[in-house]
Amino acid sequence: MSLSNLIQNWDSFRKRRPYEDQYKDAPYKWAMVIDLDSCIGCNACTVACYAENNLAVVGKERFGKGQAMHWIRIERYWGEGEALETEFPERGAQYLPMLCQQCEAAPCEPVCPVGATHHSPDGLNTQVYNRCVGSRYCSANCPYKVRYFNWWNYPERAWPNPLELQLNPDVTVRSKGVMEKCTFCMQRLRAGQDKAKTAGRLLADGEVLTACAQACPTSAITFGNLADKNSKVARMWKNQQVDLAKNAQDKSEEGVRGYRILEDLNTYPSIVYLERLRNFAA
Amino acid sequence: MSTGNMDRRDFLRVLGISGAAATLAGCGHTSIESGVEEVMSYVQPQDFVVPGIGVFYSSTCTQCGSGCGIMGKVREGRVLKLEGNPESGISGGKICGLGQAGVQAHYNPDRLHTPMMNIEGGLVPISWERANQLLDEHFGTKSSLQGEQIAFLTGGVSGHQRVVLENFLESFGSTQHVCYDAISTATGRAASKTVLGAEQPLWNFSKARLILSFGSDFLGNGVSPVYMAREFAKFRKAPRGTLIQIEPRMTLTGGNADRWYPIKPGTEGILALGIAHDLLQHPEFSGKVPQEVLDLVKNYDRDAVSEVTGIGADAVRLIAAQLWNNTPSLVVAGPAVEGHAYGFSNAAAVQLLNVILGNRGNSLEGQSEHPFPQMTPTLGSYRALAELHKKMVSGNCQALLIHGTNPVFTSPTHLEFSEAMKKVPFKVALVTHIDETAGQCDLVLPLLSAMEDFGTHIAEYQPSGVELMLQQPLMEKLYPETKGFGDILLDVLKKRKPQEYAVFPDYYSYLKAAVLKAKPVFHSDEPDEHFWETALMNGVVKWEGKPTDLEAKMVPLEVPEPHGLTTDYPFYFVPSIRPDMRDGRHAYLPWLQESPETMTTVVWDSWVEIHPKTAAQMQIKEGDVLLLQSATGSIQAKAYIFPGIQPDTVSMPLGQGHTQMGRYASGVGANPYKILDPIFDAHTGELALHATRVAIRKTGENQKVVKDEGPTNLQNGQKLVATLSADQAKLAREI
Amino acid sequence: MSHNVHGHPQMDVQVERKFVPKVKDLGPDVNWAQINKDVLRSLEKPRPVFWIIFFSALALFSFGVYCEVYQYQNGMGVADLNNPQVWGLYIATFIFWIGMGHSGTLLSALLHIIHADWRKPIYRYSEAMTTFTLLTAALFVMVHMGRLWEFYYVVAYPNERWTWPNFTSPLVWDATAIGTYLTSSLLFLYMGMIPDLAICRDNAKGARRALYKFLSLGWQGTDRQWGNFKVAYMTMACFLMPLAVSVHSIVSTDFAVSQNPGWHVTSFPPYFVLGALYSGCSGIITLFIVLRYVFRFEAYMTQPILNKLIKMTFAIAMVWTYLDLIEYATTWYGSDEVAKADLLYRATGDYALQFWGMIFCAMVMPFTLLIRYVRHNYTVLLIISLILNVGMWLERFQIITPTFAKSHYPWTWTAGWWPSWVQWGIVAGSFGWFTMLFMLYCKIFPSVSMYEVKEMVHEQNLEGKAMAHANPESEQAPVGLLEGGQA
Amino acid sequence: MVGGSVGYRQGFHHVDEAAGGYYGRNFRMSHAKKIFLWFLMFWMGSSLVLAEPFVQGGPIGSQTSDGYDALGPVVEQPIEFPHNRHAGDMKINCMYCHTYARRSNVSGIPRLDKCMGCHNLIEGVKDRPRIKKLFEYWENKQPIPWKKVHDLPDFVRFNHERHIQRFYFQEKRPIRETCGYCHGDVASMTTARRVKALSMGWCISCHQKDHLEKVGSSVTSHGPNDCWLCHK
Amino acid sequence: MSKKAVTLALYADPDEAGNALRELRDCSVPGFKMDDVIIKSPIDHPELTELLNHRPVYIQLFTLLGVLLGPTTGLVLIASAQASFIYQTRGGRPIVPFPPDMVLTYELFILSGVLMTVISTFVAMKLPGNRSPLYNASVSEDKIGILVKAEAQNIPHIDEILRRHNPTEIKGDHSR
Repeated sequence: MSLSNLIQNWDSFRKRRPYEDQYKDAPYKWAMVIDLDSCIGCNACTVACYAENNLAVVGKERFGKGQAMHWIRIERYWGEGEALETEFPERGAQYLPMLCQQCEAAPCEPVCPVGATHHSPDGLNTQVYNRCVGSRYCSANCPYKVRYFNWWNYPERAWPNPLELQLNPDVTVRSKGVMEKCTFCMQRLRAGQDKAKTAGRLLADGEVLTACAQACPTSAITFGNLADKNSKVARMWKNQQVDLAKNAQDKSEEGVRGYRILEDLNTYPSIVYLERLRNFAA
Repeated sequence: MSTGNMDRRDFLRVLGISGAAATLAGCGHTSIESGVEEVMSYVQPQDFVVPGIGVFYSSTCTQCGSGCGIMGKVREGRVLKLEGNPESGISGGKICGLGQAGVQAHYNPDRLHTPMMNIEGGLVPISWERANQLLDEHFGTKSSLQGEQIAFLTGGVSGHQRVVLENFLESFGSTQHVCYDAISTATGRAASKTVLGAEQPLWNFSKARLILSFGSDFLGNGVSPVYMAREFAKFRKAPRGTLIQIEPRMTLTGGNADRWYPIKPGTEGILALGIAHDLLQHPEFSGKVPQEVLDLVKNYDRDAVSEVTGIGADAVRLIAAQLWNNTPSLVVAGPAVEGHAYGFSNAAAVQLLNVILGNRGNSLEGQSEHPFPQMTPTLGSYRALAELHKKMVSGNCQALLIHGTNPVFTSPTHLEFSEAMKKVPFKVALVTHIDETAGQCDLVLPLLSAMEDFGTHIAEYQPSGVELMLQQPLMEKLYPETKGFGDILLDVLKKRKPQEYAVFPDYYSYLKAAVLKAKPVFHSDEPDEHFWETALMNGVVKWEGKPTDLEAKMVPLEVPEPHGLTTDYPFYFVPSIRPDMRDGRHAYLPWLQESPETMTTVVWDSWVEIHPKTAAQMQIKEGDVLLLQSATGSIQAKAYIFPGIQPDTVSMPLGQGHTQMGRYASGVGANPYKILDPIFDAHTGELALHATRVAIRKTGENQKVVKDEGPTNLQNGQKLVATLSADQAKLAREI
Repeated sequence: MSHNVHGHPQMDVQVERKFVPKVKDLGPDVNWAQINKDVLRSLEKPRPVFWIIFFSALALFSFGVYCEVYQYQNGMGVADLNNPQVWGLYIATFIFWIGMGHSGTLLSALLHIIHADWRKPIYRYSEAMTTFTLLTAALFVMVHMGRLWEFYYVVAYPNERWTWPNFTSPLVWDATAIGTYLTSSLLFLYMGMIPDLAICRDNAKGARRALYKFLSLGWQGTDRQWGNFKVAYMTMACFLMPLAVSVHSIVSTDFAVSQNPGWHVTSFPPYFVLGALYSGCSGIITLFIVLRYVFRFEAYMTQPILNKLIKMTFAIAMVWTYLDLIEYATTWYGSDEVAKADLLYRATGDYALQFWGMIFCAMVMPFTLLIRYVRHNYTVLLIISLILNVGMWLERFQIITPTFAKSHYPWTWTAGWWPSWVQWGIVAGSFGWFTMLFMLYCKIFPSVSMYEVKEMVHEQNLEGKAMAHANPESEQAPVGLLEGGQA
Repeated sequence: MVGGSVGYRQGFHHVDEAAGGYYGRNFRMSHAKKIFLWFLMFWMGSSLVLAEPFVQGGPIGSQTSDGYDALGPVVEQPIEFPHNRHAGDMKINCMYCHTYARRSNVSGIPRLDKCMGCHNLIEGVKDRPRIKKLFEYWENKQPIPWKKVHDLPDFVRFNHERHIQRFYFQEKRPIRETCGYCHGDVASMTTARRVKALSMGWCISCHQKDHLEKVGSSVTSHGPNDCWLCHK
Repeated sequence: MSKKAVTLALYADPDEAGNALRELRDCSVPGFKMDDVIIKSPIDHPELTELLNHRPVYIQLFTLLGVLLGPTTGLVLIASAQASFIYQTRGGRPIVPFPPDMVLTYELFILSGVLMTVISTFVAMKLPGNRSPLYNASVSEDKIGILVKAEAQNIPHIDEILRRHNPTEIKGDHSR
């Protein structure tokens, strides 16, 4: 059966992703836009993610060892170069919410020995916890370092009774030795897609949001379906002249501020960031 | 209790359905054997309850006083997550990190679950019968307490809790509802009242073209952070407004400023007058400004101001020019301005700019009238605590009830509050977990958490009209021995005033009756039950109101220079307020402890922020344990090199250093309240939080600073956060 | 298909040896019975010092096992690994051990193919070394795994879950390559040992005899057995050589296919292969000296052989040095700023000591091999060979740690990351494990190939005879024979 | 056999067979047989791996690899619910009681008042011990602590709704077939027992089958096979 | 024609053994063929083996078989496993990518080659368990043994030929 499958679908098996219009006929391709000018660095998204996705609180000692488990982290930079140019950060801090970029050509995917991480039909970079053997190759190969490994057996001690009652039953509690990462709140997407499918329709724009996008007080995070050309996210991508299947964008318009981080590594991320703005006259 | 409520309670019961209770098993080896896990179903649930599907219940966030409407996702009887309630005009469907952590306050493993009594210096669990007996002894009909002998010390309370509380006091003939807030805004409110005619005017970000903020962290921990953040995001859309922030230590808001200026602490008022001086040069003002004001402003020319404040003369000119060119603007003042010996004058001088610039009626308006003055939030102040303290010391206070505040932790050393507490014969704490203050009480009563109790709330900052926020249980109570705040007071009231209160079996029915009584105010002609159900469903009842006019006037106020630095104490000490920790009441929430403080990314700790230049001069490296010595006392914390601070200033976050607040708070960091000098605002008598001067000594020890940031906080040429000049962006064209 | 592919055309030898009296690898007239006796002596009851060393190694290994059990139970966190530093010493030491193995193959297969007969007395133990280092390396794959108990997910077999491993992952290539290598070199070692096992069988008693009897499979040394054996052995050697090259190339792809600065280098495969040969050769020198001393193998492990070994090591060291330097050069003159920064960081950052240590131990130290004194003083040589290997271990540490410490993403850089005692314990335990295995091996199996030494003697005799026939004077001039050794 | 096909050295055989044992043991097994034995051992070893003794889901026998015919253990339930009476004899639709199956991930245990809705009216059986127990729970307003029979690991999501909607409502298959595909013929049991493996391969074996895309169409496709469909 | 008797002569010198073989080759014992002679030696003596009739070695044929079949079936298996894998990892690559598959195929090429070589060698060498009645431990040490099978009545004749070349010992099993 597998051989006939191989022969029948040879063309599609040899197709290299991403390619132009690959999601043209697909119902969903999840993507995000994060407006860095709106992001105020308030950490609401971070805590929301802890609440939604059963992230373990690791405590001071382990945080200090670099074993924190935040799927989305707010990075705060003081400058773009290698030194702060002025004595004071005159233009404020530079906040960057960094989460899994759900790359179309994710460097983490091909290196996993067991295929615990792979690309889902709706364009997500998945992580199947129970398949993971913990080689940590994906994390080694992730240029954004947004994969988090369970160095300890958190189910044992991160949720002393009754804290465990808060755990989201739709999300697995990861035990020691597996890699975990942002899933774009896959449990919400799945529930929404199931509902929509039963109703015989596609998800409407904004019907399902990730926890971070839902919480964000400034609405800096826009989440949606890129395959739907009319969704807000798709229009924003187009408006910002970012094309999913390109690793160098042609920016013909002035003042377009969308970009993808470390695009030159050919990762084709699904998150577009909008440049931070500053009134330099002030 | 109605039958409807009975169903509801049944639904809120925690069920062990579909692995809910066994979620902890994780992705390792979980049991899939038949007959190991239990699966249950409700006895008589409401029809919309479907196992496996979350139902959202509206409620109100009580983590801070902003009164955000929230929704709790409830499944199998457990509240899982909080979201913003779109019905609420304040939260608008959004929520902050602090609010999210509300579920952890509810499920906290260190929750108090039985009444406790102080026996021979230690708290021991007792039964409710014993607790009631004690309450009866002191507050029952036979109680000899009356009048001012009994005091109720709270943090901010509003809504019907406040009404019940004051009725409770009133039944003794007492008016001693003392409201204490360690991060008091009383000075600023007083200044605002004096100059603008309103303690808390409405800030119309949408109308402002420029915001000039003097140390106001309205995005992080102001009067209504979520609402402000939402408004600020709109402010940043086309046409994009500009934010200029002037403060000694960069706050979250400062981090978002288009231009950030470090200023010597306490000289903000002088800078404001300097800007006013510049502004009043414009011919448009001739003849329109009172002579006193002109006289006052006269001395504050750019160079003089520059020398005192440390802000360059050019910058003063530039700020003034920006204000002039971008009208309407909005000038706001924050704790950094108020916390000085002349904080009132400082703040008033800053508000004066609003008057000069004519922001009144544009970006500044008055909040609408209030239909329920008895339910407005009580706003804490330090002076109230100091006065109570006087009574306690003098022995006039015979019984003290404490709720929602932790003065033993947050009051400065010189007040010696815990000594004073020993003079009060009967102290009752109504808490959800034992903190430092409750630890010193004679009776500690376990309260229901905010996710288990009914209540109503009214926020201090009402963006439009007035919203009566409803709080309702999202799940059945975790601990059978806990009791609602309203219920406890109502029980006492029922004994003291049976004719008025006996009709209410519990606080829920009292609340329902009270809200229904207010139905005419909301111009509703719906049937009672329907009105009530709708109110609960929406979580909010809105009273339409219009913004009022402000009576602003140009009040000339002398702004003296703050007392300078001495060789003994060569640094300004600025305690910073973390958006998630506030005065320390949230330190027991692990999510917040683990959430990196935005500016420094430090977690689970206290630290001393020092400017790199100063640090280099003193040869201080990150992690050096420093001894901060003020005239009052000393504490130790690790150094953190921080460029966003005025070089003569050191800063330390408030909220850590708990000794008795459960496993997540105890022993973390140090408590800066304990080194604050006894300096008070001359006008309001508030403790001046930012007026302490300190000396720094290296202890020779170096410890790792636990933070998210790596060895670099620069982008090293990678395009991570790119910055574009605002005039190049085409925001209007964006989606 | 000729069955005597290995045969020496005698006439060529005659011509060549006529005017160049060459130093012989073995002394003249080594008695065949003596060979058996000498080698079998090494299998006799060990001296007490053997047990002391053996139990020390066992203790070290037990400590490693303790660390691993501790890690297994508590999670990988006890190793102080963290988000960017996900691999630590485990992978570094894994490459080290894999690399160590390669020279055994070089000596036994490559030199066999090119009929370099001097390999014969020393290839057996080097091949054993290969096998044991591979076993040790395989342990590290396990130790490194976060969920060791699910290791079978990596194995490709039709299963109930309908899953397969991900064949695009270099780790799967690794597993396949190492599996192939381990199987092949184990078979190669075993095949080459069968005639010797028969010798052991013929000379042993009791349980040992049963063991040898079982293992020698009834070898009798018949002409057909020899004929097939020689062909098969040569065929396997031909497979093993490219296999060894592929194995370490594949290990290098673990790094080279990734995006990380300092790894994304085209020259990685040859660089790794040479590095592997390098550390293996110095490992062989170490064991050469130890075995020679312990088992008094002076007659077989002679100075001329050692000289050749040292020359080979030096040559490999130089090629490796060259490859290392061009790796730096391509980075330095390339346009990858991140990789350049990473290179600078290696040389000047937190791990500069290790970097310069590597440069000193692995690039500078080989030059001491040019000194005649060093080549002839076994104590000094032993120390130097160990230093070379320390250098090569540092090289592996250098590849892993600084790259993680300073990769593309500045926010997650680490400063001064250092492995915990658990990692060091397991690394130390692996040395104990290897030592233990090797010591056991030496006491159970002949560590010098008896039949091949006999062949060597036989061929030398043939040559001698031929030479004596053609050029009688040269008989008296075995210059430098057995210097520093036998007498 | 390999030995036979190689047989190019007949000459030697005789000597060897004649040899007896040099070591004094008569080792007479033929060469071919030995090789066969090796293969047998190899095959046994690999089939041991195939049998997956390590895999979660208990020892072999508690589930079969093809998912059929292994009636799971009897589970002690608080009330020995007679499915055979309700679904079998009275032919009540499964979803009359398991009403959540069509709108939620979980099929759910019927709420207690559902039971009472009927049993309050059925006077004839009120004195039966099982019904008495039921009334006891009802009077105490206690939920019945049923034991889970068809338990999936916590990292697996199974959506009843989608399967019921698809096969019952769209394809109009009989309810006993739809539910019984996974749960077995519950109508013939008293308390439910696990019949099918409910293992990953078993799930996939169905998702790999060609299903009609829409009712009445001839286009077929297999079920979705995204990992995150079931793994959470 | 069954040859039941065997005799074994041990030589210390390969040259003498060679001479013995030569004489055996040239002798005219009825029914005796060079095929009946087996040399047992501690090392391979190609110069002696040459004196026997050509005894072909077929191992490399099997090796060839292995290197042809192994990688092809391996590649097909890998590709079809990738194609019918429930989850198909992509990461920007095709589902059936050649470079990784080539790496694996290469390893399978070597593995199957080695395994086929080893298996065929053991078959060819009749190992394990190829035991002969006349074996002397000294052939694993330094002697060369010449083992001759012959009909019992011819044994003395052969022994005589063998004895002519200074064997250290001759032993025979004439019983059967």
